[in-house]
Amino acid sequence: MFTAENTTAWLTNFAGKIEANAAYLSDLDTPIGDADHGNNMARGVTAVTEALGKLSDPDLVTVLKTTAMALISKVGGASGPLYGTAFLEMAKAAKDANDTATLLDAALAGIEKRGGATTGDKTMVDVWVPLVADVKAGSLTKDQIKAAVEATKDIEAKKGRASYLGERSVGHIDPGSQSSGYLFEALIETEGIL
Amino acid sequence: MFTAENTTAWLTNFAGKIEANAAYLSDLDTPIGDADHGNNMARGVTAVTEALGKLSDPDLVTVLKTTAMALISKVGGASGPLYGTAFLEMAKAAKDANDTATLLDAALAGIEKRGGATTGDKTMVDVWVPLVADVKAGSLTKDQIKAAVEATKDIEAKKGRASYLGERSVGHIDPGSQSSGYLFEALIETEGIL
Amino acid sequence: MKKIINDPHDVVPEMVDGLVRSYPSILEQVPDTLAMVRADKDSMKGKVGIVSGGGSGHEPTHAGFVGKGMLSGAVAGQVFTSPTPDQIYAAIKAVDQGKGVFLVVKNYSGDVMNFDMAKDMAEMDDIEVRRIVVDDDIAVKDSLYTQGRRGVAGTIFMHKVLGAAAQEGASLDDLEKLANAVLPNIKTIAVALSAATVPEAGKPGFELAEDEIEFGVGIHSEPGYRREKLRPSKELVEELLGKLDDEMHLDPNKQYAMLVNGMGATPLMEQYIFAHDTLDQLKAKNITPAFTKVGNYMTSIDMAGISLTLFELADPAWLKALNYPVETVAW
Amino acid sequence: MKKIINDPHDVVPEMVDGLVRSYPSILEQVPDTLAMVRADKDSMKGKVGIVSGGGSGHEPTHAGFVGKGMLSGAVAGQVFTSPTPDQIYAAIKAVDQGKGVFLVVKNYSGDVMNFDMAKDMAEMDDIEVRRIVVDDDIAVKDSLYTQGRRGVAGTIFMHKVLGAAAQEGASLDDLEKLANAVLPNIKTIAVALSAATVPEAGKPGFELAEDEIEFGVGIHSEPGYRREKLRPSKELVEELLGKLDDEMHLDPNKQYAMLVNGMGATPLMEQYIFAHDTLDQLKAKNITPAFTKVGNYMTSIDMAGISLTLFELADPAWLKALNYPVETVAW
Ligand SMILES: Nc1ncnc2c1ncn2[C@@H]1O[C@H](COP(=O)(O)OP(=O)(O)O)[C@@H](O)[C@H]1O
Ligand SMILES: Nc1ncnc2c1ncn2[C@@H]1O[C@H](COP(=O)(O)OP(=O)(O)O)[C@@H](O)[C@H]1O
Ligand SMILES: [Mg+2]
Ligand SMILES: [Mg+2]
Ligand SMILES: [Mg+2]
Ligand SMILES: [Mg+2]
Repeated sequence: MFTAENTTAWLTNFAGKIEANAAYLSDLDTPIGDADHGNNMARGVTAVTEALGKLSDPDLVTVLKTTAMALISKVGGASGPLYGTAFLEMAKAAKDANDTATLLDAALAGIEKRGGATTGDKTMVDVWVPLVADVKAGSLTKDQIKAAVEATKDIEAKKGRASYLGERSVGHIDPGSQSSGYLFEALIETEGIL
Repeated sequence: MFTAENTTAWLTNFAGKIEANAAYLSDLDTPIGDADHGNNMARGVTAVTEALGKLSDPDLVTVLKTTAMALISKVGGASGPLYGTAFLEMAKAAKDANDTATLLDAALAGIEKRGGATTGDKTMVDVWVPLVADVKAGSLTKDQIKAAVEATKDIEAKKGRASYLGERSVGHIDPGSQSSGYLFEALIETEGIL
Repeated sequence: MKKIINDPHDVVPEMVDGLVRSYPSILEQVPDTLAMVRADKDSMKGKVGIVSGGGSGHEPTHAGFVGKGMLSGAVAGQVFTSPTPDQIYAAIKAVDQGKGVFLVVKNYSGDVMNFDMAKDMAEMDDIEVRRIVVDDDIAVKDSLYTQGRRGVAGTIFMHKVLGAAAQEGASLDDLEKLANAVLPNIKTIAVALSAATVPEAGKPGFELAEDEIEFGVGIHSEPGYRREKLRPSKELVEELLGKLDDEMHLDPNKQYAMLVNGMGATPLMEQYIFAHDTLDQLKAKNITPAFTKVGNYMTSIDMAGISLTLFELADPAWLKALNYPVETVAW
Repeated sequence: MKKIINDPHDVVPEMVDGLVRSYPSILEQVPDTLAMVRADKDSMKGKVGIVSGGGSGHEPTHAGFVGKGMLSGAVAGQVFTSPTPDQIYAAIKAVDQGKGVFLVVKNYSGDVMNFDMAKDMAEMDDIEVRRIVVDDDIAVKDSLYTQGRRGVAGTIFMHKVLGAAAQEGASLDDLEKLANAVLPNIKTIAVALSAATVPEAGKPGFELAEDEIEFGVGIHSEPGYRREKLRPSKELVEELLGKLDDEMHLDPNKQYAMLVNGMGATPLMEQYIFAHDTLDQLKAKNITPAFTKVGNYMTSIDMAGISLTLFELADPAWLKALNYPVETVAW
């Protein structure tokens, strides 16, 4: 179950992971992208923590919407609209619900709608789809996260910048999948959500 | 005494020295110039030998004028007008005379007029002035040539590109003085002129 | 990394400020954004606005093409990163004259998504918005099932043709039709001698040895289709023109515009030599371009390399549009 | 050396050919020479001709400024080598309309001598010729007893002011007076991050370490006045603007034009940031330039670096001249 408090804690944890791994994310984005995913996400999570810090006693919808707006207006690139839309859809869904499954389903649907990618395109969708299923099955573990992220290595990209490489995109982890992996790790580490 | 034949031989010998030392001349032009003196002179002497090769049984004036025109229209930079003017003035003087002293005096006067440099400015004038005097005294030797060229090392440049460096031009041989040195060496090596 | 910059984080705002203040009679910055619009507001009255944009690092693209007769506005993202929807929306709002706004987007998932979100925002404000997604780079395979091809230097020609039409009073419908007609006629392909260094990254996107080149690179240090030893300009032209010919089936009975585009660190000396070789090889096919441009138009920061664009002028009006007078920083 | 060229010996003729054929409506090559003249002959009728030139490697200078309202002709020497008198003379003859020809020469002994010989040749043919020798580079000390200062990027402003006057019908006398009046008001100073590589030489004119810069370089890899560690753009501007201020005594009650000039391999991104810092620091002195240009105008092949030119607009007509419309490849 998502609450304003645990969602803020989740996002703060996520922000820490992104900041700690920004260089690694940009490195992943180098062979099959444009080397900016770490910078993009770091810019985004800094804006998120700053914006959340300014809220006093917000409700869940406000936390999610604030996060979405910060990401949309600070990240840019492909990941900005995708993460932004994910949180915007979560915010919309949170008007009527707060259970983890409903909200994560809404987030994933947002990503799929915004980016038009499906499983097997070597995008963050390849991490979100199995991991949201794991969350709903009550079985999400760090090993599964790691496996989902690693699995993107073997895929030939069909969407995003990596798709320009065709076959040569194989053998590299998708950077957006790795940053999404951190989001799910933070979900496990935040008490009271799963 | 200059004749059409020995002048052609002299210039052919000079051309060979320039071609063999083009890289060295450009190297000399690197710390205190723009690294092109060897290329400039090589372009010039190639044009000279080509033009002279096309003449059949020319007189001395024609040999000198042809050389001047080839240098003027092929070398460019500072050395083109200077060497070109030197041979043009020799050609003019050769209408009435053919003795070594008169013709070399005319060449030197041409260089001085064209470039406005005098002894001590760290230009080819610093080689021409003492060596023409040596020729007239009947005492030109390769050691004197070498000494005159080497002596340009200690001078601070007042004319030409090296002058932009001020004091820092000291310690380097002037490239145009070195190419002029080759011209005088060729003079010694060509029978019948001195 | 050896660059004339201050803090790498400030590159984009400082650059935008420097550009706008250097050309105050042409450009204006929308306050609190990295969006720039035409200073000559009169020239936009009653016309459809044209807004382009994308990541920074392609200077003089995009803002260099803002001005009477060409773009109405341009939006600068972070280096090699699509601008965000709020910034794009600010540009749309600033140029709209009630006739709608046309967006020129290059085909990168980030650009497409951010411009689409901006379009949604504008439409909520009753500003009608249409768009074209430029995908002129033939280095990558095209497929309905993938992202498709990248938008690169040929985008400049799209800006120019649409800009002339808008200035002459074309409607949003007209512009959309025109853009769709022009699109398949513009094709580009590039070769790199070195990759770009994003200031925040501090090192080049890829490494090439002192004697290596890479064919088919994009404008963000995306790797290309083949790496090999450096060859003379003539042979580079053979490779690139060959690829364009395969794609476009060059025909002496047709008219073409040509763009030789420097990637940032390649001097005009090399670009003019490359143009010489291209014109020679086109001539051997009995083609003399009706319009040619050579210079740094769509750069990739400090990448060394050149792209070659050909634009089949299927409609004679397009040639007129290329020659249409403009008042921009960079055309 | 990694360059898009063919045989290093063919660089200049291939480059000239590529440029002229890319812009046939603006430029024409004088047959069998490396001289280029305006294609728009009508625009020269009854006017004094203006011819500039010098070594190649400074593209788009000089031919990029040939066209209606600016130069009548330009002569390209070998790379970094003054053109020969016969070539300069060919340009003079091609542009003369019976009103005389004005030469813009940069202060290098080679240029001065070759242009002077060309002047002699033209005068033998009864073409009246005058000249100005531009020496705007303040990096080197000036002295009556030396060669004096070098001519660098500020030459572009000289071209522009004279070009506008000639187009408006100024006589040879007028142009000579104008050039002499303008000359002391143009000052330039540069900083390099790397040296140029002349194709025939195959290696850079000097070597700078990965973290070193050199202040006061010329446009032919001539060494400058100080070598030190790379510093932020702001501090480079402080150094260069300080030198200009010492020389020009910048005054908020006077008007200035400013040129930020890229040396060939420095991307516009860095130039715009440098312009931002320059405009800031001028503003702190209560100066806002009345005219600004930023870009690659007087390059040094593939040198990385920037030069900063200030031009004191002592006569308001000079500002008008800078804004005067031209039809050139590069202004
Ligand atoms: N169409 C898409 N749908 C879903 N995810 C996408 C799509 N396009 C790109 N991505 C994700 O975005 C990531 C890249 O983000 P980022 O590097 O920040 O943006 P950009 O590619 O614009 O530089 C990819 O690794 C991928 O996971
Ligand atoms: N004013 C001058 N008078 C005499 N000799 C000069 C003068 N200026 C330059 N030189 C000579 O020319 C040489 C340089 O020639 P070169 O490198 O071919 O031309 P540039 O300096 O134009 O590149 C110098 O080494 C010097 O000897
Ligand atoms: Mg990326
Ligand atoms: Mg030299
Ligand atoms: Mg990006
Ligand atoms: Mg030279």
